[in-house]
Amino acid sequence: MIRVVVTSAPIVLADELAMAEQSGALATFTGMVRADDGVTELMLEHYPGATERALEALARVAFQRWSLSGATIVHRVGSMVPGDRIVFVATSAAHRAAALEACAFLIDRLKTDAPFWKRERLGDRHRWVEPRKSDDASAAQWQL
Amino acid sequence: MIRVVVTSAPIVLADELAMAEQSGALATFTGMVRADDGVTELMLEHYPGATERALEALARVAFQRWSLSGATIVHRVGSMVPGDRIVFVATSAAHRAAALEACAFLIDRLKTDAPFWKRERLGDRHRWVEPRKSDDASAAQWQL
Amino acid sequence: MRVLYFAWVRERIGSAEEEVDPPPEVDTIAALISWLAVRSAGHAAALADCDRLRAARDEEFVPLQTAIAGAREIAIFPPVTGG
Amino acid sequence: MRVLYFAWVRERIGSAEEEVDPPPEVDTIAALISWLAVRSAGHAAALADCDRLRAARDEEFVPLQTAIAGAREIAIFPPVTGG
Repeated sequence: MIRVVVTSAPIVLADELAMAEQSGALATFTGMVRADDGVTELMLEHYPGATERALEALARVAFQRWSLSGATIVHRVGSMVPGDRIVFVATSAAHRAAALEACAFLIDRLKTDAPFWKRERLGDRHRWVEPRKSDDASAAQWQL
Repeated sequence: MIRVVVTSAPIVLADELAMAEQSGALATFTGMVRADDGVTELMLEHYPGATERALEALARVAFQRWSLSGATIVHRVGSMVPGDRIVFVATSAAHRAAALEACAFLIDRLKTDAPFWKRERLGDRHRWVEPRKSDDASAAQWQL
Repeated sequence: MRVLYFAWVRERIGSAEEEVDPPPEVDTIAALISWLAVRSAGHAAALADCDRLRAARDEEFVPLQTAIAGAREIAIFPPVTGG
Repeated sequence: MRVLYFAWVRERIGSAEEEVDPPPEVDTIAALISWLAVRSAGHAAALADCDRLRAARDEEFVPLQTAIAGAREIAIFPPVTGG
């Protein structure tokens, strides 16, 4: 089962886990807003329609490549504060290596393949987050 | 924070997640009993005292090596049925690579470094699970 | 043809989308970007540096060299930073 | 000295632990295993093949060549299969 959600509502881990397929091995990743450099707010902008499409394509690739029984991607958009969950990924498979690898693949690739943009607020000024070279490198290691 | 639990009680994911340190990036792994080959029951035997010691040593290694903010290992023992959760691992760090790698390290290494033994029941007979060569290989890739 | 802008491209242009009707010689997304850049000071600031821009054609990520003929919607934006 | 058995080693021996007092020439865990193996048919069945056995000395995994002098507790068991 593939589940992709882009939402402005908070991500509740207990609810997401209850919905995630669980068969043999379940790997999850949760990304949270950090208060680095005095960040007080994170605004996530996205490209409605294209975002869901990109995430679903990514989930389908992982599903086939690792013979998953379940793949979940929940990405929050809009305004968040430090500690809020930005993204949740869950992958389920018969064996642990498949679940762990597919989970790492999804989080690495959604950072480069899905149309999201982060804007940080620091007190009364804001700045757009620059992409990190290390993100490109992490995404590139997963040959398709 | 390091949390190691060996218990005969069911593992409740929502409770474990609520207790897990969450800072920036949180990776989790959950292993469940599979009904392969008609397995109807899994009995987990362990070496009380030595088990906790081995798991805590492993958690401490991961904690330092990946500068984690949190490491949780919960391992169930006793009688379980297909679908029951055997093991839960959670690792938390500022960045995703550290959390994901430490989580994979812990699940790979606890399969070879902690004194647990699995006995499967299939109808009216039982058999001790043989260690898998692939588990040794997975554990060996994490040079210490 | 609808053109969408996101993130600081949108901010500098001061608009999230516009309807445009480029002449036939504007045949790729890169050419469209050059053609749009002269519309205003905001457009110029947003679209000056193609190296910092990415694009989608009808909701699909594509290179800037991609043709625009037949497209309903072109999106122009900075490199993505989700996850 | 206390000796603990786990999994099929325990099952074959029919006991989870025993107190033993090996002679001085029984100086390593491997020697202890050979010395214990003649105690009963169950011991023989459990302890015949050292390649399939692992051990801990005072709750710490150690090679079978490890000395037993001063140990409080030696555990003998098959390769572990947790996780």
